[in-house]
Amino acid sequence: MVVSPVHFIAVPLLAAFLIPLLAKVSKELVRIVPGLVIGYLSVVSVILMTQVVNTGQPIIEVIGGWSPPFGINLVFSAFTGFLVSLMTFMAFLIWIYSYRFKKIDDAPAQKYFILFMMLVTGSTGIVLTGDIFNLFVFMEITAIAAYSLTAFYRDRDGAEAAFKYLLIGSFASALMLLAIVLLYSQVGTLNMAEIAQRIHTVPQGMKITIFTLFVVGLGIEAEMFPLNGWAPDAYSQSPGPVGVAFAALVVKAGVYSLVRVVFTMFDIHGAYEFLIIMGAITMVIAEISALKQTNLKRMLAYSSIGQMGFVLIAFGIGTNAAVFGALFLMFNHAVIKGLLFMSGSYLVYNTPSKEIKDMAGIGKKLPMVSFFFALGALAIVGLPPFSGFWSKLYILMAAADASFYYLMGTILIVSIIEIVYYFRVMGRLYFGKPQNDVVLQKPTLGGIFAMGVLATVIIVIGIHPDFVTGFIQSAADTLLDKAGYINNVLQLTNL
Amino acid sequence: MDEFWMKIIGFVATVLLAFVVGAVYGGLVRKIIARTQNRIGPPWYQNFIDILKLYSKSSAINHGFMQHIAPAMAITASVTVLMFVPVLTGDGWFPWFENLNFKGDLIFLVYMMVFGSLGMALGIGQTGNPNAAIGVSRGLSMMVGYEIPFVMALVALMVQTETTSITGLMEYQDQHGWLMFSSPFAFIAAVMAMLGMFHYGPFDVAFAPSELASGPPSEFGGKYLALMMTSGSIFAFAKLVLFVDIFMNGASNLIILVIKTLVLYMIPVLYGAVSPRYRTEQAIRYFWGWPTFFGALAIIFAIYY
Amino acid sequence: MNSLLLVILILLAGAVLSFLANRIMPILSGVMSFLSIGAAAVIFFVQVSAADSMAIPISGFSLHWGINAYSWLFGAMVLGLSVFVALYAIAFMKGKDRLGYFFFNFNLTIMAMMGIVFSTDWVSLFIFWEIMTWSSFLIIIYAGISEGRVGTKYMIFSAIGGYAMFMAILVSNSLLGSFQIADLVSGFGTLSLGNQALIGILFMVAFGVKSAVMPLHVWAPRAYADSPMAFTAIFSGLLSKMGIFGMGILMISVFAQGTIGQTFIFSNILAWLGAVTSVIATFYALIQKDAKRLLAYSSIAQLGYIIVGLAIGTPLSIMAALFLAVVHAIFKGTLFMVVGAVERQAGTTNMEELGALIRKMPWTFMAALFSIIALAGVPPLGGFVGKWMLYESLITSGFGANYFLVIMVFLSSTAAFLYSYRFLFGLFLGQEEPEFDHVKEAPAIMVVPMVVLALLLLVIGAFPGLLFEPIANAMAYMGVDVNWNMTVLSNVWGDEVHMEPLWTSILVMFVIGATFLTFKTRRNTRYVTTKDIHTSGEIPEAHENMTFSVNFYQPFERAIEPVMKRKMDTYYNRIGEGLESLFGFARKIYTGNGQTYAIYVIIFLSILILIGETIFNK
Amino acid sequence: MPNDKNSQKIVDMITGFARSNSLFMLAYGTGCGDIEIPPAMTSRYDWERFGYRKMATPRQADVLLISGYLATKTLKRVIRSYEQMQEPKYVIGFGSCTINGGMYWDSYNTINMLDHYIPVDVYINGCMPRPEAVMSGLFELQEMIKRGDANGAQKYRENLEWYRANQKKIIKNWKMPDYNW
Repeated sequence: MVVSPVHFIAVPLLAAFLIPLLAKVSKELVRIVPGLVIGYLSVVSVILMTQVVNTGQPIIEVIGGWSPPFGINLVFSAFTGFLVSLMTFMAFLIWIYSYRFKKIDDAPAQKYFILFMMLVTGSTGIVLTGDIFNLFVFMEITAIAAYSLTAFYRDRDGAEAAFKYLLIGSFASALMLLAIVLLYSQVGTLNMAEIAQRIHTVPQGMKITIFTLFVVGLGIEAEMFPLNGWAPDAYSQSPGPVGVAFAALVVKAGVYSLVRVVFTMFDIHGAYEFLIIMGAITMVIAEISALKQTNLKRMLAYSSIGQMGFVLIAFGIGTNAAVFGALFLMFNHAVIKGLLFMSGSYLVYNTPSKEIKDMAGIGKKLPMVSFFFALGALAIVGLPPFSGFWSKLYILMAAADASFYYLMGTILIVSIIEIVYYFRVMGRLYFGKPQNDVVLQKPTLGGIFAMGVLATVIIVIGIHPDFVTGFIQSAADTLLDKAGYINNVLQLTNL
Repeated sequence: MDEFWMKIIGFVATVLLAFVVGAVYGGLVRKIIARTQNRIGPPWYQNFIDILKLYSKSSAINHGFMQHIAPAMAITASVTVLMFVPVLTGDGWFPWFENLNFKGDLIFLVYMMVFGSLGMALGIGQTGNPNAAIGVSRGLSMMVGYEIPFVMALVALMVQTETTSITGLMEYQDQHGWLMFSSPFAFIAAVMAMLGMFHYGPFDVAFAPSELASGPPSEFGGKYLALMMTSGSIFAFAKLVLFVDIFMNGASNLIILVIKTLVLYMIPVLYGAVSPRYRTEQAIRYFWGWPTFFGALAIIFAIYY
Repeated sequence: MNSLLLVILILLAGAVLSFLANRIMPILSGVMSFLSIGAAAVIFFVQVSAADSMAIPISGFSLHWGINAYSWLFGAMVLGLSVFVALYAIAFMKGKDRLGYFFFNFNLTIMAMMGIVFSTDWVSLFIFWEIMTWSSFLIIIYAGISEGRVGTKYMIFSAIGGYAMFMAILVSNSLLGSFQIADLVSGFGTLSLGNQALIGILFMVAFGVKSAVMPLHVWAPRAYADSPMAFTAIFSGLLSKMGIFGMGILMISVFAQGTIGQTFIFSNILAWLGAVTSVIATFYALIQKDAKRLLAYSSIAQLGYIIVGLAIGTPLSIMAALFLAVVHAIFKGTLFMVVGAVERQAGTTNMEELGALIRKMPWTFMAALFSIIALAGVPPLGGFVGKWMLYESLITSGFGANYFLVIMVFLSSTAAFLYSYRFLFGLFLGQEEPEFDHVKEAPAIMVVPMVVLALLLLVIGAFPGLLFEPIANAMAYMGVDVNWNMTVLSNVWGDEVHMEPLWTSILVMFVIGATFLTFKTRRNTRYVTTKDIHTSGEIPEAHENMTFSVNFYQPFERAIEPVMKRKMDTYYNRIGEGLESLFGFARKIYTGNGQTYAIYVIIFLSILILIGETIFNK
Repeated sequence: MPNDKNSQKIVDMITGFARSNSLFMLAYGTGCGDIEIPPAMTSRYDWERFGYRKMATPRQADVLLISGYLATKTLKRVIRSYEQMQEPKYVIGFGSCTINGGMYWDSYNTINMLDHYIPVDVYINGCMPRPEAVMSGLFELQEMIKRGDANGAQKYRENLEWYRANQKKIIKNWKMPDYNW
């Protein structure tokens, strides 16, 4: 086997360690190598994904020759593969976007790319790993990278945001660790497949306690209300590309782990309703808060939280169609919110106050960026013919089939709030009167390219969603096929 | 072909009749108002003299095309309304007065009655005279007032008789007697609306002489005014005949027609002769008060009839 | 290639091309748009037949397109009017900036409307519905007035409508297992009463927003008035008709299947809403001083009639509604074009400032006059035919409440004379002002569409059968059979209005009267300026303007004061304020304080551990 | 036969009858004489018996009733009103003021002889003329119309320059549309 899932973890980690060395050779290498690495990973993910879809079997890689349940294994199934492909794709675009994001000197670039490589490692690791403790480890890697990136600008606000993130994040770590310890004490294994197999032996009370700890711990990463206090600050104070990375990688990994815990590891039925309720509350509160924001990036951050709530709702409905919709929404959210953060960052750079009201009339000065932002806004609220529409359609269809009429109503009312604040910004961008003459920070070529790719994806998927629905469908099938997952992983034992 | 010419003759005869009767009524009204004021008043043919004199005025000016054709629109409306109202029924003494009588439909008539006013209003608007425009504003506002009870009465009649045409109403009356008695509330509402329709006091605020300098027609002189007066005479007659037709089963000969229309006409005239003037909003509120109440009563009455 | 797809693709290509053409030469943008719409119209009228249908499979759904007599009627309306408006828009938009943006969205809106018309399943309809919404939103904010507040209001209400439809579609799909419109029609009767009501109300909200029914109308006046007039002609004339299109499907065919259609309550509520809408909107129209606003309110009022007609649901009333829909598209399109022409030539549409444009813009005035006569419903133009049928259908419906409904409608349409006159008077009549001496007639490319449409109204008035035929076909498709005649209107009681003698009479008398006026002492009749009026001997200076145009209907306003005190807008604003403060409260959850967030985590954890058993143990 | 004298006569007779029996009057009531008009209109004398009628606008009026003295300031308005009237039109000078200035004969701002400024068809003498006198003046006008003598308007048109010169002497800020019919 030429390529293997291990590359997703090994290569970027290696690159992260090599970057300081490479910096000695050439300053430019610091920027180029991460691109090469992520590009390589994208290619790998595409190759593996085709393989998985063609054979219908997941690729399971055992690290260090220890077979599960004793060793650590990586599972590249249609589900995880889909997420990993999405993440590497987004990471590649983030690299292009941040190649020369701002004219920063090299030392920060070095740090930035090291941390970014770690972020990629951690996020893909979370998704790929089949071992609960390993998941915890990758989550820590991700988290540490994320804390550092939040404080990247080394200013007061950034530090404060990073501290909040750290504070809440340490709760997440502690709770998860506790949960893992308790779980291990009960089932005697850390392999997720085996845990899933043995979970019914755990006493109900214990099971629920462990589950609760997991939910709270992972809920922090998945931006579940009320555990998401870190998110708005982290999103708004970190550099533009990092916001994209949060939306596309970190949060996705968090949601993934939560879903893995709920769908695969535990067999608690009440969890689904819990997800729906928490998702709905998250969504409502977040969108309402977004409505009241005057700062563009905070607005985007709250919107991001709201979308995650929507994803949780969709997972909570739990039918195949709903999970399909949820995965589609995760895809869309990564792409669209990526576009919004990328274009929004340039809007913010050109308005020192970062306030929406000061962005009036910027559409004339930065036509491309504003166009991308407008496109993203149209797409994220789910207007056809953009990609956001289809995921909303599928999720709501699933909700309707499950007779969750009130839920549908809530979702749609919240969507109206979403429309209000996005369109307010749009109107302001294009038709406000320009207020002051600031020195324009034109987007770099790479930035335009990255945004252009995302915009193309949004439109193309919007007009022809069949490009991705096949992958998403098999991903959804895989996720719901709990027995299949256990079998596939544990088959290696029997070999 | 013969029939066609007969119809044309009938048409001309009807218009002439309407004009003559209308103008005589106009003179009579002036006479009556004079008598109520303890004056002698002009002779009954005074309106003819006035119209003749106005036609003979040598010069006329206009403020533009709309003003020029406005009286034509007014007379178009008057004559067309007249054409759709059966003047005489049956083989009376003067069969040629049975006009063309295209099947007259009440809703259509209500709208056709507005045609002339609207045309006039446009012509008046073009003169640029502020008094005239104020008059139009008042007149149109008041029209909204009195049309409501009027239409309520009409709807009540239509519902009760299950027909919307005047001939239908008259056939119904042939069998069931006058609608004036079988649908009294509608009659009351319609008569109260009629007060406004003829623009006599207290509802003469639109044309208020000495307040608005005769109001809407203040820039119209000579042939324009003459044509307007002609049209007004025909229109007044047509309206009266309409009322007679729908409430009193029309008339089979001229004398009965004259009696019935005159009696009906006396209501607004006498009421007007002794009434001071309402302001526009007072007039509108008046029409939307008791007359509308009676109209509503009429409709309810008609539903359960 | 399927001709339906061709129409859509041509319009889409037109949108893209006109966007690109702006880079080459701004005027090309409008020309491209016009050409594409014209080509689409040609294909539509020549090629499209009932046999055309297609299905586009797309990610598990298939979007079904087809055409039937009912949708043909609306399609013909959309493309027929759009061609004229597009031609007009070339000249109207000349010299404005961002033409590419405008015409892109302009074409896209028309494409979306055609898509709605072609759709035979709800998903496809919804997709195009939303495209229509956002593309029209983008045009509304084009003018940039009040920084998109108007647009935001429009978008909020459209979103409410759109999502209501979305939900209705999904619910009906989950209950019936099909997105097909035809399946909803056939399956509606099998649903439970609650579900029928749910779907019905949601759809009604959806279509009610676009057709500006009473509680959902507040977006309309500003949105109509503030977008460029070339678009408002489409917006008010056609886009609102999409609401009517959907309502027609529901009222005529869907509800007729369900038990809800037989209970009367639903359609009666709607009819009364329509009537109240039309009355209130008319009252608001006549106190406006801006011609655009006046027409905007008038549009709402006119849509009210159409809704009344649809809701009553007798064959005649449906016919009246559809007839009025078509006629309203024509005359309101023309009127907005007229206002656009005035705005472009004179620079304002304030009726208190303007006046006496009749001699400067005679053709525009002619178009305005005919349209206004049609709007007011005065015979013999097309508007009268629709109004007559509406009244007669109400009167002959044999249902008590409808007799009062007819009074409401009548009140509204009588009061419509007031604003009709105000419109003509304010713009075209009154005294000439030196300020507007420079005004010239609009360019021919703007005048021709207006005049042609105005003449069309004349033709429709004379031969209403020209319109009855497609309408009757459409209704036959929907399962309602009506009789029609080329020039005779008739109701179920057998009463008739013959348009021919009416026309003859009016024409003959008018010609006689006009001839008489013109030839009698013709040499002595001469034109004097509007300054030469009776002013008690005072000679007004050139700059003195004595036109009575401020507070034109003040007495009437006083009379209707009690009604006008209550504004829907204020209620919405209050709701909005209430929500704002509520949201403000919710927003305070995010204090920005790390400790608070930590406490949240702990509290959440403790709560979950405490009540986890009950939540999860199911 | 338009040129047939007899037919012309008959037409003249009819029009003369119509014109003389339907006098629409525009009363220019600035002077004290206007107080005598209401008695003439109301039940005591009731001039409507003879087809006289007050009109509010010059467009519709046949007779301009100058009821009393004319200040220089009001003269302009009177001339304007007169010129706005449509032919045939007549002027009645009412009271001595219009004849020779009356008690204002030496006033600095009152015109003395109305006839210099607009053509007067009938003067009614008196200060003030009683309603009987007013009526008799109107009768006189009626007779003149019937005879075809009341041709002040024609006189005005023919001698326009002379009238204009007189008018301009009094009215300093002359700003008046042309009189061209």
